[in-house]
Amino acid sequence: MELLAYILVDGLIYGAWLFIVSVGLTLVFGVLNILNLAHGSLYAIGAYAAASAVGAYFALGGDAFPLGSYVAMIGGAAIVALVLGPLLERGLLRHFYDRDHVIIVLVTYGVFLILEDVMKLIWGVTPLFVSEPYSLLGNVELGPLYYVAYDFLVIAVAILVGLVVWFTLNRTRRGKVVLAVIHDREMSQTMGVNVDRVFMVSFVAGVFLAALGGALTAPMISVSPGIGVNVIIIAFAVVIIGGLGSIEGAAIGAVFVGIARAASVHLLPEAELFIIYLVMAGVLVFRPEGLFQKTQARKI
Amino acid sequence: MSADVLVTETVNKTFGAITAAQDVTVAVPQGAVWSLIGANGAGKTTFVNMVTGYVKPDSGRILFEGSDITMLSPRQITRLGIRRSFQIPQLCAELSVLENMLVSLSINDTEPPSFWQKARSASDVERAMGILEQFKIADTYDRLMGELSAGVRKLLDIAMAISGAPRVMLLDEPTSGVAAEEKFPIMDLVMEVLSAADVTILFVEHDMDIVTRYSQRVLAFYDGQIVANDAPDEVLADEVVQRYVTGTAK
Amino acid sequence: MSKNPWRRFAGKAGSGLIAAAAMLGIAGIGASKAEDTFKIGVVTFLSGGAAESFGVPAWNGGKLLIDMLNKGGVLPAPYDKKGFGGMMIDAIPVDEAGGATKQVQEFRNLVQREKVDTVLGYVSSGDCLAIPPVADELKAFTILYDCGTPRVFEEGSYEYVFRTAAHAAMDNISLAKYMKSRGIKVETFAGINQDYAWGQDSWADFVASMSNLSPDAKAGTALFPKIFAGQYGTEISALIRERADVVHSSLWGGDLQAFVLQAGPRGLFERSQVAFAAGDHVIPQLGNKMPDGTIIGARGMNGLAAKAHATELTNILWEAYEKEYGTFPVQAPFRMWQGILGLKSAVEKAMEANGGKKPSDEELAAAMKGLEWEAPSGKIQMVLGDGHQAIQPNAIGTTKWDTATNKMTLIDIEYYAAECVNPPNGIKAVDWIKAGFPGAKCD
Amino acid sequence: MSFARSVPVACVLALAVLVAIGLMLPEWAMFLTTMAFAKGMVALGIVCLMRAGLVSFGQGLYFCIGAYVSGLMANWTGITDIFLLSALGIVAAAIVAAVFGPLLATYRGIFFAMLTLSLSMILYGFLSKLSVLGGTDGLNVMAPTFLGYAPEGRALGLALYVFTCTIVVVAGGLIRVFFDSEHGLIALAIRDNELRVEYLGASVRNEIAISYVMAAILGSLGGVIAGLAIGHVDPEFSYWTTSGEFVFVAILSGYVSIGAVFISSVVLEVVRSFSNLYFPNTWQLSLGIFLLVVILLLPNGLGSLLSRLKRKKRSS
Repeated sequence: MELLAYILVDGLIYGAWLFIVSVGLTLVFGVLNILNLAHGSLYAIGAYAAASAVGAYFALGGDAFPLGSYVAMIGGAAIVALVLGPLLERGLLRHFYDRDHVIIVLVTYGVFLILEDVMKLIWGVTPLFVSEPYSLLGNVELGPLYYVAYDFLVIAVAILVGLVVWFTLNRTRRGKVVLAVIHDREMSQTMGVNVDRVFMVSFVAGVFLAALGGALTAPMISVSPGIGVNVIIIAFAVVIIGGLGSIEGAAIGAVFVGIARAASVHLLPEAELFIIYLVMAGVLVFRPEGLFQKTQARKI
Repeated sequence: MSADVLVTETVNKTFGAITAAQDVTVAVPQGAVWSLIGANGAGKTTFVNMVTGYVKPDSGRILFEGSDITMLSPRQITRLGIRRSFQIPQLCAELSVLENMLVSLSINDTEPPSFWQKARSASDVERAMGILEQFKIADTYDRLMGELSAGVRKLLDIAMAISGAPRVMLLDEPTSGVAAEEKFPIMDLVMEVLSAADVTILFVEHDMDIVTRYSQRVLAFYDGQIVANDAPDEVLADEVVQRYVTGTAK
Repeated sequence: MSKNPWRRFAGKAGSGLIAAAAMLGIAGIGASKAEDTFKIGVVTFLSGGAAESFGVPAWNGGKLLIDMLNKGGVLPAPYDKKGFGGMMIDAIPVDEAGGATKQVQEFRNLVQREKVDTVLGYVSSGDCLAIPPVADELKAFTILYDCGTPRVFEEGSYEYVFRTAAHAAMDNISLAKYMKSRGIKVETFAGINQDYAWGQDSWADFVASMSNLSPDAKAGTALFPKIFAGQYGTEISALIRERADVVHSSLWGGDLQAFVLQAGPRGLFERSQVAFAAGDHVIPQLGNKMPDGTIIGARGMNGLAAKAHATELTNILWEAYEKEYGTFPVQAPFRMWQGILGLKSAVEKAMEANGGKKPSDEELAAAMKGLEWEAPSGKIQMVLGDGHQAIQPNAIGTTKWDTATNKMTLIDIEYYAAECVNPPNGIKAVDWIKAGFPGAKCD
Repeated sequence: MSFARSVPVACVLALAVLVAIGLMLPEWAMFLTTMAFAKGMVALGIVCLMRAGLVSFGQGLYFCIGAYVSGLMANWTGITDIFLLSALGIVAAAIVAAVFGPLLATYRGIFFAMLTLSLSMILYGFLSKLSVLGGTDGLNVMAPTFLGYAPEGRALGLALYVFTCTIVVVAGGLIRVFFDSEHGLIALAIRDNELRVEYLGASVRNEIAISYVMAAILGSLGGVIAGLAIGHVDPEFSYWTTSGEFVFVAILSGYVSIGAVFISSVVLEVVRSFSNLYFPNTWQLSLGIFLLVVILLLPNGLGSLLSRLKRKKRSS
């Protein structure tokens, strides 16, 4: 029984992390139809920014009110989104919207190459680590299970992010506008929707979610060059399983992969890495559009 | 009946609430030249799409020279000999007029397309230019799609469809979007080339002058049904057609 | 009508010629071999997960030592002579990131284009398995200064390749000996090691050593996360659930830091005795976040363990490193120092034999074979692999945070002679362990 | 001079020119060019697919298959003859492509790019886990022999260089013929309007599958040569960043001229080779900026530059 509990809790914790990391990718694809290969770099920059922000916070006498470090973390991610979001979208991606979508994928590959080195130029290669926020909230004991409260904070944030994104998209006027743009950009434009603003806001939101993923991970790891390269593939797997562009799909996909991975670590450690790719391959072969993606009819 | 080249037996099709085809039964004799008229959404295009395999009917059968082609794919139906042109000409934008023609010839050669046989070989180019001359658009051979007039694009679209020696030719509004004075010359040209090859023709048309001038019989569509199937004069005089189709009732 | 074939042929030949011109242009850039300087290509991680704990400290230590050698007279005999036998040392750093295939290409560039006299490098075991065959193919004298997998000289033999650091077997043997001598309860032990040559060999050696030294100890879960995974939440849960007496790990670099940061708050260190085969290099960064009572190996008498037994050479380099970089040197700079000092000894030995000329690759190989020299981490002897693989003394200690000086210290340090924890020449480490360490000379 | 003779003549002359240059090149430049041409083959495969309107972000899959299949064959059976190994690489790639081709041929645009990328990452995950194949460290590959002739040192480098030039010229010639053939023209038509091609009676799915298999074979040949030239293979061959660089070369060269593909590949290889030493922390930055500039200024890549020059000549 304890084993099952461990698998479930570990699965949810890893699933929550997976969801936050991948929801931004699927949002940007859903609205702007852009597959952002630089998503991993935005995650890494978010981690770096959060690490610097928390470091600065404690340097400026944050010890008096340590919980403030969480605000600094989120603030770091927000700064990244507000700076990089418009810069990338308005400055660069906008020029390619009329081009073939695959060209935009290659543009984001170029952005990935650039951001990887920009991080090294700004933060150097020595890693930053700010583990105070991780151990700040103390421990949680669920019977024999022993966890850090921070992990459950990550679950809470994941649920919050999921609800906020879902609610904004489906239950607010602005959300309806974004959904209209998703389904038919030309039609929305003719009906007076400022598509450029919708694109920019959605892209900035996507960057913020990626950076938030990095910020929440920063206290757990030593933030060093190269942490972004692998994340894009994991986010990819989750988004493919859930169906590109579907928020609910990303949530279910994240929990699915999280529990699959937890089960494999506890039961069959050798297969650990391979599980994610196996699940992705399975979905691709049987349900290529992902578990939740509706197949679009073609207009002739 | 055996002389009929194309037969549809009680074909039905609905898209959600819209009935696009209701018990459509038609028998088209070999060599006939019929036209299809009806308001937008009356079921003309759905009929063409079903015959060419792009849309599968809910029930009923479509026979070509006696064999059932209802569930075949557009490609299989095309290879059997039923070809179509498009209301909006479907051409290859980045290729020249000649290259578009060569694509059609490469696919419809007697033997399948080859890996080494040069697509732009002298013999192929000669045949392609021949067809373009037949349609009097040979002078535009090296121009891209963007540089062509609507009429030339229409003629190229039809020329590509014809190059495979079709048995049945479906023309989807061959003269729509073309200047009024060019309509008759285009139709004369198309009919002349097709009749030379003894091809059965079904063409969708809104312009009644063209309907009366070129078609032997007219199928009038309304709400997915064929409300009239007769010579042009009788159909146009038909009171039901006037009220629902041509809107010319007093 | 078709394009005139001659014109198309011109186009094809034209593009061929442009490609040719580009290649010829590149050819001119290569460097020439100067007589009065000794050029070393130093290959270590300058970016990626391993940069800050291994690559950069090693390069910093290397730079420092080379500057001191080029000044001359700074270090005690036998290293007081300027540079290498009077020749100025010119070191080119190359980033080891990018995987074994990329490193083989960089190796060829260093040897064939930059015409370096020696390539000294390689932290990752993957690179240490890929480079040697190419070094022999190009007949280029090469020193592996850091990587730990025993497979290099146990599964292959190379004429031009030498490793100046002992391999990983000794660390896991020493860990097992340390636990036995300190009487630590080990009924069950689990492991978490990175899934590549280094991690797999370390775990195999440790299990073999334990089954020999503490036969009743039972090996439990063995986790092999991917290298540079960074996220260990699930693995830590598995280890906590296992409740093993001892948790062994050969994690290093960013991965080790992440593991300690994530496992510490979850109380893994309180529930199990954790032992890191190569853990000393994260002590400066983690500071008090490294829990007390953790058994630490340093892949040799390096870092704090060496300071406790410091010779004059060790102190000079230690102070110079602390002054220059504001933190004390750990195992990576120590192994770089023993590699460079070994190279200096070999060069000067070869120059004595050939009358003071810059030695060729073959002369350097001959001089290096079976060489012995003093280094800050003790006496280095090229004994294994017919004189190509070094053995060195080892030390294991336990962490203790010294609240007074606000520094992490090592207590209960036990030292092991080189011959005690390294197999004699000609026998594989795993076989030597299984046979019960025959011929081990422990004082 | 009829068409049939002009391409082979051009190939023989191009080969002679390349080999002559090879003799003059220092060893490291010869190795660099061999690698550049091997990777150029993979990029040429992507160009084949680009002509049908698809961009594969996972050609690393076949680059890796070619390298591992030939490497394992050499290590396990001792057969090191490069012609046999190349043939084996072709067969292996053709089989895998024949399986995945038809499935992938029904996808377009981003979905095609994503599925091909996922496939290559699945191979990467699989190989990283298989310690019998060396896991993430990969494995060493024995030096190749040439119909019994087993050169060493510079002779080995030269033999491999000449072999690569031959493969490149032969493949380039064949691909040029394919581009100009009827299937080649149909591929271009599919890129513009696949619906019409289907209505003209050709199976779009088969045509794309043909281009996909051809791209796989080219990619595998590139992998065989690269694996043997380097002497080591590892799962990174199939990592997504490796595939990204192949696409970079294909986009850089455009889909018009074959020569441009190999020139772009040499350019990239030179930038990479000198970058790691002289600007280690900014070489990826320079590659990224170079890529964006090319996409912005040269929509159809270098190849279009060449053809634009030709078109100017023809119309002036």
